[in-house]
Amino acid sequence: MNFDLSEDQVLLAEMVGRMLGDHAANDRRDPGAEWRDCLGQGLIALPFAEDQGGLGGGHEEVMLMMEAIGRNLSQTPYLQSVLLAGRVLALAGRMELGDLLDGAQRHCLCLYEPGQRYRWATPATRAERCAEGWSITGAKVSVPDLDDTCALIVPAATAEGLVLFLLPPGISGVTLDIRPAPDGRTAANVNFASVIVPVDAAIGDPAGNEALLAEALDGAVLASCAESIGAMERLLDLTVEYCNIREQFGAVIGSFQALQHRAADMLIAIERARSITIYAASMMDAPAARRSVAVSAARALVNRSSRFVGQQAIQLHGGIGLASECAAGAYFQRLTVLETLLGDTEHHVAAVERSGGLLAA
Amino acid sequence: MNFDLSEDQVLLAEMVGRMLGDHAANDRRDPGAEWRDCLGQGLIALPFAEDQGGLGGGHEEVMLMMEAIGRNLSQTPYLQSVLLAGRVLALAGRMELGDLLDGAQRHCLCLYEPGQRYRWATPATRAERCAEGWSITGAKVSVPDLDDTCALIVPAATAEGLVLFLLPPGISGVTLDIRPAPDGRTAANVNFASVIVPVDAAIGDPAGNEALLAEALDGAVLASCAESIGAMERLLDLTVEYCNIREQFGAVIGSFQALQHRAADMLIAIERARSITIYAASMMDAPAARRSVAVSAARALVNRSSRFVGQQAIQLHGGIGLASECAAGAYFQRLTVLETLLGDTEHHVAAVERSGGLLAA
Amino acid sequence: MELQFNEGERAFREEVRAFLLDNIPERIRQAVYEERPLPRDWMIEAQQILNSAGYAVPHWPIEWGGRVWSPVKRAILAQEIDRNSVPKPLPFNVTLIGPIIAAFGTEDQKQRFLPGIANLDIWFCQGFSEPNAGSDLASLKMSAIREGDHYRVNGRKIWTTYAHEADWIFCLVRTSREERKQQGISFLLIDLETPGVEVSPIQSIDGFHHLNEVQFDDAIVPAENLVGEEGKGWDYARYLLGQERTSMGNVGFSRRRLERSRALAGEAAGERSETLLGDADFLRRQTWAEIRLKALEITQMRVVASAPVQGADPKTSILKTEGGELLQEAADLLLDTMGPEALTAGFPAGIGPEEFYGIDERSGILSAYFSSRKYSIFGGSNEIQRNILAGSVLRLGRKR
Amino acid sequence: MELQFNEGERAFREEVRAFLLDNIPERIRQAVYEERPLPRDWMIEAQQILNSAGYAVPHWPIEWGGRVWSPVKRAILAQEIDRNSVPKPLPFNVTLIGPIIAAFGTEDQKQRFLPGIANLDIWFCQGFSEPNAGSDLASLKMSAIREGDHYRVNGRKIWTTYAHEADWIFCLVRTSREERKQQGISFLLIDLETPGVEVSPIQSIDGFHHLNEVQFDDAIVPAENLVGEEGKGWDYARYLLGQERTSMGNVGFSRRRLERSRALAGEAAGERSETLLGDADFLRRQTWAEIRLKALEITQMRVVASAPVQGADPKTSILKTEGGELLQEAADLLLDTMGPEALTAGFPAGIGPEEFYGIDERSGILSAYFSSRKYSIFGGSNEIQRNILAGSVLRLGRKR
Repeated sequence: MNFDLSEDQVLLAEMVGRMLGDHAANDRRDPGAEWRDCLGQGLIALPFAEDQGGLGGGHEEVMLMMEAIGRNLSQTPYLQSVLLAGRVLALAGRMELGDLLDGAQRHCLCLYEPGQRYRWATPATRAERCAEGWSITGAKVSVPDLDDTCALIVPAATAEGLVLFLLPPGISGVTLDIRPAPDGRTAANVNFASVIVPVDAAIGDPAGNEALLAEALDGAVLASCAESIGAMERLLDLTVEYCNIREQFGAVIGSFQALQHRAADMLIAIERARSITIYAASMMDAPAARRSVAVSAARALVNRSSRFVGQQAIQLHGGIGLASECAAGAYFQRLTVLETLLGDTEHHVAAVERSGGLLAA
Repeated sequence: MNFDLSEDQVLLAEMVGRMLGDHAANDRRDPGAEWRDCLGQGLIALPFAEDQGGLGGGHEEVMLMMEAIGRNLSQTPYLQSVLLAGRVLALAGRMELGDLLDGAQRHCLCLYEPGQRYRWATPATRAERCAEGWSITGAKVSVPDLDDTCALIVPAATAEGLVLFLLPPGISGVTLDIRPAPDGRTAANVNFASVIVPVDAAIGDPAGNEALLAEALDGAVLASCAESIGAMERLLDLTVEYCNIREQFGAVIGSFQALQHRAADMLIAIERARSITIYAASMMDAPAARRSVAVSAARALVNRSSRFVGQQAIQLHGGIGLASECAAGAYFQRLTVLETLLGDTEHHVAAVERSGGLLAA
Repeated sequence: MELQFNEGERAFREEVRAFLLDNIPERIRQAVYEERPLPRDWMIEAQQILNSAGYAVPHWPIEWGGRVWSPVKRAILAQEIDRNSVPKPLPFNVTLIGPIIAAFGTEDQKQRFLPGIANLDIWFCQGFSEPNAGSDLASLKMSAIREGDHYRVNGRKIWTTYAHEADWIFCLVRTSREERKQQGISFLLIDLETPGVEVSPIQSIDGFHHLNEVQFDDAIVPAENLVGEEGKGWDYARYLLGQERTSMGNVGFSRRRLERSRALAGEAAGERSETLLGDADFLRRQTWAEIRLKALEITQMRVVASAPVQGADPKTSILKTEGGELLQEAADLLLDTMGPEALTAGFPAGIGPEEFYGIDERSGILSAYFSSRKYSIFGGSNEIQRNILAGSVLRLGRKR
Repeated sequence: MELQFNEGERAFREEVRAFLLDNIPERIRQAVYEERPLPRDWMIEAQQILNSAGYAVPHWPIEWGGRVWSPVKRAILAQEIDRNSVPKPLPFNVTLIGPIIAAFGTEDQKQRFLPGIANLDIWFCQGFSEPNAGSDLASLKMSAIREGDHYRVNGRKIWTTYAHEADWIFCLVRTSREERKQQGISFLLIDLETPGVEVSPIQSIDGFHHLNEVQFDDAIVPAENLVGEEGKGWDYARYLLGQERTSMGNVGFSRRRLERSRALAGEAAGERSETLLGDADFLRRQTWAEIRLKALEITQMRVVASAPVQGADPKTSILKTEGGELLQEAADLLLDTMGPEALTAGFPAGIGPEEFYGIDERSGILSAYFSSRKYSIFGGSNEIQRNILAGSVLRLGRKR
């Protein structure tokens, strides 16, 4: 065992941190510019195999990237377009991955459906074969970072099983309802009314698509844990800084033991989150069932830590923590969104329970 | 609404507190002497109707009594013999209540069975009619405060339904396995091997016995809540006293804010317990189902408070809290026993859940 | 003891409930239920309906609209208002400035202000906190210098809820420097139209604008707007503490939220059962919250039914923290009913509230989750309340 | 990074596990599993078996029995010992006094003590805490006055685990009064047979006797029993902090308890399901504890695999508190499997342990529940650990 970063990993972390830090220092965030910088620095290509045009980075490198995104509250749609949609294209061996890597096209994965919580494997969205190829009808909800320039990947039930469809932007029959999300980003509900696509829009093999999606999703959940950890660490730093400046009753509030112990509990919560995430990372090459349980355990505990750290950061800030002008609130908001983005606490703990727990793991 | 004690109630509380306080001040506790004093002061007769030879006290008076028992860590078997066994005799209209009231006989109720947790209504202990009357075979566990001078009340399944049997002490076929309980009292497992009793040993009406037991049990659970509250209040007092004397790092430890806030949380937990117990008391005359839910809600929350208050009292005492010589430990032990005595937290919350919650209550 | 409502109390509850359901427009109750911010005129409309029935200021002196109702009845009224999704009478008006003016104001002030305060014809906001005086309120710096028949006022107030909707602000101001910082503080009423007074919005993390900063630059305030005596402002402010204890636990509000979380969880898909309410973990948390609510309702009534305590009543600190934590737990539960749809149920930041209404009845839930953090911060943070409990009640750290 | 055990580490784990299961008698492992106090000779027997395989003191210098194993391997060994219900090598011997003598003792002391300490031929107990020096250890008062070639020792030590079983005690004593109370403290080895030394039992709330008070009245201790230099005792004691970090999180022990609570809950009747493990609330708590255990196992390995930090390592404070809290949560879960039978499963108070063994395999659970409170008290209470985290790590309250 060895938990130290390699020299290359240190360099990567520094580079990403510097780049996203520069963007964060800007008063007006520009996610588009961040995305272009990521392209320019090869970060979009980072997680993909070299023979697919990627740089062959592994989960550890992705986690470094995501921690920096979390720490700098970057709004770049890396999780959505690289780690979810991009990973699906890569796992399915689709050429369209090239469009993502060279910046010609951004893709989004439409996973969840109205009223179905996190049940993505049995969509109500259906596709039927027709003369032109397929006709898709249904609805998806809460697709993060989706705008009308994006290509869509849409899982749908068919007579042959679960099929993933790749839809170009602007295709007829698709309507987007884009809404501001609580973290300053946007998310969209999407409706599909007899959307006609050609036969080759169907990605992968129906028999393997559920496993393919599960693998992409597990990788993305692991990455989201890293983002949460980066955000929590920075939020704790901000809180400590504030407590060491803010004076009440003639002393900095950081000198009050009750607040000190709260901050210590936040630190402990973050270390728990980091350790369980390392555990999940170590299980990414395990058989699918064990991999998924490990990832669920991680996201569950990261969620629990996130809620505690987010809420208590606001508490220690006091009134100013409730004002948007204070950075703490934006971290709290992003942490809250990350808690629900790819399975909430209830979802992931239930998954661990169904598997019989972690003692055998 | 009015939560003030009446003048009579104040007098009763003072009298009981003085009497049990005197016993508590004694180095060598003598539960027998406490029981005799309770008899002498009419406290055994307190909860029973006047036409049954009692003093007609209500649940409020019983709670005052039980709070004093908790506060003084009295080992008198009031809960067991008066509020459970005595109440069963009273509800069944049995003459034997007189023996209890005049001190001739102490009774105990055998409620639970091996491996069955708190399922008392469907006993595996069975009774069959025989020439002499009934023959009883089975086993009961964890009967508090039972010794070989006690008469037993034993619920058993029969072809006619749930029958309660009244067994005199020393009857053939009954074996007691008396063990020291963690609270300095004793409890017994009891075995019944073809115990022969006459027909008139059967108490009550099989069709009504479950309701009868439920009513007695609900009253006893409410009373046990009051005992826990008394014990918690005294334990908090002891803890505050200790924190105001014990010095470390040049100051009394009660001046450290982290410990102050812990003690505040203990106070809050006790107030919660008191309020939910008052709620249960207010529902004792409601229809049985609603009464039982209220009592379960009370015991669940009192349990939760007890665990927190007990554990944290030890924590604030530090090392000395782990030594038997320190009074805190004995309160912690009794509170722990009370948590499991008449249904543990899991049992009572599950009961509230099954009823559909408390919003309609 | 009498642990149940008596017949008169039960009848009163029915009467109140019937009045509220019959008279407060459904659109208003729906908005409150969904935790949408209400337009100013709806708030005024609701308070005027309540005031017409004597429900806005029953705790005031009778000559100014009060009623001879027991504290228990007043608590029943407060609970029914909350649990039936009726907007509370504006607390800054009816529980803060009204009683202060009634107790310490001049006859002129009473006649000039009290009827309007009760009827929300005059909207007051509260100017206590300052950027460097939050939990440590006595450190406030805003100054009011007497110059003949007026005060010259300079300084800054912060976290002033609804200052952008209000007509007047009541302020704690420093009229002289004294040894003890609690001294030299006075209580002043200031018309927000006064030149030199500027209100600027503070955007909240719930996506809305309720809070403000109010800046005073050489604002000239007539001396007749001073309440009571100079230098006694701290005492007047403390007088409010524990005055109106009938609704401190927010039990009606928590009940409304918990009823809603139970209802939404009964509709949402579950992880292990058909519905989320069937999922044991959600159900267990919901049940514990309901049990705690019941305890809190009784604690609230114990406070109400007991004689007011001189000085700080420990139970009010418990009511305050427990009430706030339960509102927060209920907000957590509401959030947890939403699953992935939390992302698109609606968040008003940068767009303005209007666009969100009608999209999804749950659009208020995320905002409510974020804004609920305030319950453990404002009005004496939970840390301050625990200091009070440990110090004044348990007397920890004080040798006896 | 290398987040999994490598092949050599996995092979080592199998080797250790096989040795333990083959060589430690079942009766001993059963007693440890059931959390019964072990007879003195069983403890010695177990440690001597471990020592024969080089498993008792692998972290010592090689010349005194240590091994050139990586910290990761040592952590694997510690975990396997715990999770397979093997008695830990006596910590007072192998992780406390042994390393101190090896680092600071004279050659004579090493030869005289170290082999016996490793093999538990000599049983040491720890004399640090005093009645008025608990968390504030530097306030200790026990005095040792140099008189020629010996010290005259007076004072009292408390909470000395196993003093009634031990042969020797190592003490922090005050050899001179200095300005700073951490100075003037020396480290002394005292034979418990010395006249003037009296051990008296402290009964614990778990019903057993492990703790003692040790009184010293003019006990005469040879000066050659001083370890290192006079006045440096505090430094030596601090040297221990963070030295043996391979088993600080008690992960093997918590795992054993959680395996048992899962097993017992699978046998116990449930409230809403057939078994308690099927009851959602119990299962949820069990699952969370398992998830936390997994995190703790990784934290333990992160501490082990990282280079030792000069001074206090923040992660050891986290390991200490998390490890202790998890043992406590596991004890809570074990208690909660018992239902009403908690009352008669067996409690040794007033009767002596022997009578309880064999009655019920669960007889150790209640005792374990009570005694587990110690994990957040002894060895630096959780409050002290959080002070360290807030102060030394987060640097709260310290202006930068």
